[in-house]
Amino acid sequence: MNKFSTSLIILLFSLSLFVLTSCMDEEILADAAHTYKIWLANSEDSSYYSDYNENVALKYLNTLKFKGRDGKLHHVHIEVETGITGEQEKFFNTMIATGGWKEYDYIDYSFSSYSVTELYEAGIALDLTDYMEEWLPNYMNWLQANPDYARTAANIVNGERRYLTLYSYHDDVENWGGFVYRRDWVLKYGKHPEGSPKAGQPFTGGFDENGTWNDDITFPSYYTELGQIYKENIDPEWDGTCPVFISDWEWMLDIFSTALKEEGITDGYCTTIYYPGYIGTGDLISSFGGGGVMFYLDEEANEIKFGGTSEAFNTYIKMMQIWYKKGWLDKKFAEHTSDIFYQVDMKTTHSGKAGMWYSNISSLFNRLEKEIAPATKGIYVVAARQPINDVYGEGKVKFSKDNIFTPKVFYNTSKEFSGGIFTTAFKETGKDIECLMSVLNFLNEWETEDGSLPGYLLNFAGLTKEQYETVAKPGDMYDRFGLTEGSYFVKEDYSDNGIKYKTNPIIGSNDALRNPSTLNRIVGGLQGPLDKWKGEEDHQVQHEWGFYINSGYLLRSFEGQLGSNISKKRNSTFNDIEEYLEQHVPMMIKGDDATFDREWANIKKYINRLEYLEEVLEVYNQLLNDLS
Amino acid sequence: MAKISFQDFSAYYKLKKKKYVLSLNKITLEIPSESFFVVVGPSGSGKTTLLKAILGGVELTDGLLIINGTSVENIKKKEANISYLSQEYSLYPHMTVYENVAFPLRRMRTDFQEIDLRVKTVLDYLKIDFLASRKPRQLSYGQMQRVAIARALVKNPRIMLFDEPFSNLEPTLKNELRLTLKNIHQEFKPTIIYATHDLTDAFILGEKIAVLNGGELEAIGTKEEIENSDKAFVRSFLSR
Amino acid sequence: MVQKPNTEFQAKQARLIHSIPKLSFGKRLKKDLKKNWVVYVIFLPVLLYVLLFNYAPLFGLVMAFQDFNVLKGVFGSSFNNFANFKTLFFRDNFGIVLRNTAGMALLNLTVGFIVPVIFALLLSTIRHKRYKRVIQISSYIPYFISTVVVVALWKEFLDEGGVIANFLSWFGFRNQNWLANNKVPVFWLINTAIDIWVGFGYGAIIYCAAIANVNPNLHEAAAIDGAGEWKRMWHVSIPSIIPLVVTMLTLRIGTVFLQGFDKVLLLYSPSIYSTADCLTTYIYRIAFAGSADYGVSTAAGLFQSAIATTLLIISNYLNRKITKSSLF
Amino acid sequence: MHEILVKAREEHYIPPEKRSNKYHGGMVEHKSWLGVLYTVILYAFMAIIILICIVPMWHVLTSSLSDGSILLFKKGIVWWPIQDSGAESMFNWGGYKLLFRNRGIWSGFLNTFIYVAGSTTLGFVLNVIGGYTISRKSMLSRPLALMLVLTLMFHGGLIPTYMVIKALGMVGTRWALIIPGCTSGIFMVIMANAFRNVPESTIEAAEIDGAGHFTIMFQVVLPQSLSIATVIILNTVILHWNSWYPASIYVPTKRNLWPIQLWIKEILAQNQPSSFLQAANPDYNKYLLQYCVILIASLPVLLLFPLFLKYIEKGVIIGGVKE
Repeated sequence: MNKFSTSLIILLFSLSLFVLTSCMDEEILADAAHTYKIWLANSEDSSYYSDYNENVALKYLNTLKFKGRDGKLHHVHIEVETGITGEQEKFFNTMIATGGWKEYDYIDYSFSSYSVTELYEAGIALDLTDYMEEWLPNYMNWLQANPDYARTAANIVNGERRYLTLYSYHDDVENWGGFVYRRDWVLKYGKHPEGSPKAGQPFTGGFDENGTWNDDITFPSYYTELGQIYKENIDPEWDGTCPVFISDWEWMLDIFSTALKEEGITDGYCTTIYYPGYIGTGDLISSFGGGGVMFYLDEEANEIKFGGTSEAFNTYIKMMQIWYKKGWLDKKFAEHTSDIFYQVDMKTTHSGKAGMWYSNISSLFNRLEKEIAPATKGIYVVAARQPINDVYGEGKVKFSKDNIFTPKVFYNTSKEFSGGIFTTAFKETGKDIECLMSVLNFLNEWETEDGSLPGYLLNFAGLTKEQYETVAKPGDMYDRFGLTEGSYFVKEDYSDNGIKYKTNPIIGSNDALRNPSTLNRIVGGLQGPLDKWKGEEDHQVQHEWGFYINSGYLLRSFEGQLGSNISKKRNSTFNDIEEYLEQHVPMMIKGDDATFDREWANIKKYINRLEYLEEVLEVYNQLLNDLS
Repeated sequence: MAKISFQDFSAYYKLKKKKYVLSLNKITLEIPSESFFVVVGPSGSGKTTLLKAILGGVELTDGLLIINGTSVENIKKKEANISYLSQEYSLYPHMTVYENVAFPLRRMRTDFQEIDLRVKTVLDYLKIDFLASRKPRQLSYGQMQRVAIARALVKNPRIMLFDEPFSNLEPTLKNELRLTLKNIHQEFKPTIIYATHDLTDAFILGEKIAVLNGGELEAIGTKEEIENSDKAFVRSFLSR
Repeated sequence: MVQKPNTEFQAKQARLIHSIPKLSFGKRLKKDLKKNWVVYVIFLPVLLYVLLFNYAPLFGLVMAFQDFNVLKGVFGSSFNNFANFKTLFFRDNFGIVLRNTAGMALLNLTVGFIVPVIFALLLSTIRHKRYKRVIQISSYIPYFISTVVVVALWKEFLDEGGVIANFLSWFGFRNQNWLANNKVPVFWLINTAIDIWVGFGYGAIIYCAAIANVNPNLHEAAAIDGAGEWKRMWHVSIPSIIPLVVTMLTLRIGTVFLQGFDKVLLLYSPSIYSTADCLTTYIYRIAFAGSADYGVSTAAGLFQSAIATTLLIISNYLNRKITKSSLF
Repeated sequence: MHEILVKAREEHYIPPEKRSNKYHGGMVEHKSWLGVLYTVILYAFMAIIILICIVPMWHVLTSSLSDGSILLFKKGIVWWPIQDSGAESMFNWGGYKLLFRNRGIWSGFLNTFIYVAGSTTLGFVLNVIGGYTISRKSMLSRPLALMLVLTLMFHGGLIPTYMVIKALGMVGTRWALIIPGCTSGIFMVIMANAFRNVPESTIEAAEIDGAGHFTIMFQVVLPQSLSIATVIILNTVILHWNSWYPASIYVPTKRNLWPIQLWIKEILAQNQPSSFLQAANPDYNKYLLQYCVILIASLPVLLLFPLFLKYIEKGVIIGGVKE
């Protein structure tokens, strides 16, 4: 059968061809005891390089020397393997179950479904507490400087606080998602609210000749007594130009419904919401007394609570029902099941047919304006902070003179970036683990006495021109993306407020290049004194979305400490509640008052019948006390 | 070349799960080597089972069947060198005529030139050499039968078995092929056992004729002995 | 040339039928081995392959009865007997889930299975070689479009004002978003329609091959008898592919509970859980949402395998009775 | 009856060279009006089928050449690549450029070709052997068939299968992607079904001619069921062409061994709208990737398909048409 022989020949030929081309090309300086293997969960987009070891910053790191166990300086060779996007948990579980973890010295822990304590008890994770003092001083100093993160950075091992994980942190939080509204519609169809000097007059303003936007929009709550209370207690700089209360939002939604009529848009809507009828992480629900819908931390009571049957959640659904009745809410919000909560129904929002929605920065300002979508003509989308309820419900859920609160539970990145564990494999392989610790400690180094460049720059800013030249190779990533002058420059004069380093404008204009040109997958992307080429508009976005701190949101480092069987119970409870609410909350929103009450009773009955809810809450609070 | 003798030989073939049919009942029969032996009888009288028994294809038998001194059970299929031709021609549809005829020789590891020579001579002998590169589907029934004979002949078998090979051919073609069989018998001297239910076939071809009925041997002898045998069944069979 | 029925012969034949006691199993096996030992020796590589890669991993099924912990591994985890099955089945909506799965499976089995066969038969009656090839190639294309894009397209077609919604509104159905309609057969029909659209070309190929494999003499004989395309398809093509259709049907009955539900996960929404939630999506939500629970997912796999095997054995038994040809 | 047969054959007999490959041997079809009506309806119906199947792939093609930012909010089928008014050319090749800038694509194609060739060959040999054994009427053929079919029903699960392959030392090598999944019980059963259709007489004749089992298997039985065998080869090729799951388990960290489908899955996963829309000025071409990958993943197999089709049709006429 000639068909077989041909395919066999091809098979052998291509096999041999491939073996030749894939051998490693650069020579290795370090000896066996100092070659380390690291597994990271996330990799870089393969258009930059198909294998993480081709990362230029990593190549530079491999040329440096670090203090080993014997006190001498050693060359190191760090080989990095990365996970497949979406398959990391499966890889992690298989690695642990089949002993594959022994190949690695440092493992990214963010996809483990088992707590670090369990990994430690199973003899996989190394206890770092004794090593902290001598080998990880920078990490220890940062923890001491940030007590609220330090609290959950340690694990409870039979009663004691032990450090089992090396967490990495951002210096400041960069918000990439939040509520946005079409301010150009408010300008065009809104009128000065009564109580303002020009009550009833149309607003003025818009784009000036060089395309910046300014207007004289003031929101009605500014002229109310509650507005003044908000100004004194929460935000003195607030001048009423941005919405703060639910009443402001409803005033805008009314304007949007007229806007839709005027612009003749039939397939648009004033606002829409994630298909279950609420956002699971608490957004908009925490506007009714600061709490969330699932498990959240109540700071005053220093207790972890469950919001699924709270009055705040009920009042929130009441509000949504009223918005639905008034026709403000998208009739088909429950059908966008394949969209993620910060990109609901992009077909409508990105064609400019929605007034207000939860979005990310790509639809801000006039970025959505396109010839082909008529409704986007003159669009100007602005970010808005989480509103506070001053309209619905009584007592605790409503903002008043003697009930001043701010939203505390909503989706936002925290400073916490990722965590890794050192494995105990070195006990068998005899590797110098302390040397690897000094490498990671070097990447956590903020400032140096002798004026040389601190280590964190390598993992955040990348390589300077001189550093790059020591490892430059034609066709590597820096060469292909024009970063041969280095990914950042060291500025001589320190005039403008402590900014010592300046990002290469190429990265400034395309911030997708930041990660692949640096090492920030290994240790967090600490920002430090580095200008980030952000314009004035971006300042407004970060100020609004980052105005409140989501202190009630449970950190990953906290949730990760739950034992595996309790986290299984937590997950099944979480899934059961979510599955039930997904079906019944939309009924309450779309139904009449009788359905509203009946379904709320069903929800309460269902949740109270859940087996593990009490137990999970108990464990949470137990953990909270142990850690603080 | 090959002497075949049945001694009290009976054979069963499986009807259903537990039921077996006795298709041959205590046959004792001597077939002299190089003879043209014809077995005649109504359909279902056990003719085919007889031929299958010689090929060793019958599962359950008792009594003895000796071919050239060795019992049929321990003849290995490869060395048996017996050919069998039935109504179905069983040519390999995906091979050309040349390949069909050459197939048995390839199995016997004979080298290429010899195969080519023998196949060509057989095809010439049966006057079908012009069909060499055609596929069975393009042949007429007569031509197919000739190819089947060629394939049987090419390994010059000691015993040739024919199971009503020409039953659905028109008379002129039947006579022609009978003549070819006769010539083959004269020239290559194999022992031929020819089963048929057609009397004219039996009388033209057979030196010795056996009449079978319901698995039992009714009569055996030359054409004349059969014609005036006194057995009731034979007489009624002849008159049909 | 037809022979006169020979009654005397039949009587004689009846006497001869004996019931020979069946040989003992050992003897029959010895006899069979003597005859077919070569066939079994040749089969060894396949046996090795199947034992190694299909049967060896089955030791993992013990996880269905364990509170499986990745750290402790298969041999270290503690047994919790039927707790995994309890978490799976003793939930109030499991009854509805079974009903939906059975409904979709039935539709998938009847309509989903027959369409490729009919398509192949119709295809065989097309005489123009080039046109037939164009049809075959284009019918094959939907199989290659990724599920995500297929679901996105169908969602738009089924939405209010979409292509299909308008088409159905001509027949008096209200122009609505059909994927939000939770009356019983609606979602089942949609799921089967999409499955058919994606797989009928791919599925028909094997029947086209079977029809093409039919002995041309039969077609020729039928043509001589004056049978037109339609008759010939009926009398020649269909009987010849019956054994293959039976084999494929038996396999399909066996695997109907395991496959054909991957699109439901992308199509269904909470408002139509009552008709759309099927075994696969139900198990996905329980075993994989949050962190993967291998104990429960293995238990679910075992449950599905049990159903599939019983269905397979029943359908194979029925086939052996009705059409005499069966898988094993 | 024979006379008619012979006369019909002689009268219409066309020597094979002149015969067109309509396998009816040039029989003249007399057209009844019912037959004509039937043909017209059938051809029209088939035209609709072609339309229904081609339009979605056309939609994928045109979408892959459109402008990503507009495609994001376009509803319904894209009949022609949509560009913003200012765009210079009708087609936006940004998506494909972005895709082929990934250096993994080329090594992915080569790896996939190796895996497909290897496992299809190995799988085919196992299919023939497995099919032949369970198609023989021997005592053990039924239990063995049951054993093969049960492999479809039961699956060990991710971790146990991984442990078995690791025990065999195949994890991290190409063999883990060639040997374990090369075929499945279903293909052997279908092959057995095809082998049962081979006329018994040809097998007996081969046995009488002294052919051993191997010869019968590959030289007598297989050539006569070539159409079905080709379909099985086609299915195996497609099965392995589309497979990425085994690679994601056995060679997750060895990217030079990744097949094309795993690269595609990785590229798509890294460029989801949920991630690339977080940038201030996102690269909208990333939204086109999901369409571009469909084309580059399905084109090679679709081009291969007509060859298979010819071979499937020809499978039977080997007997008829002289090569």
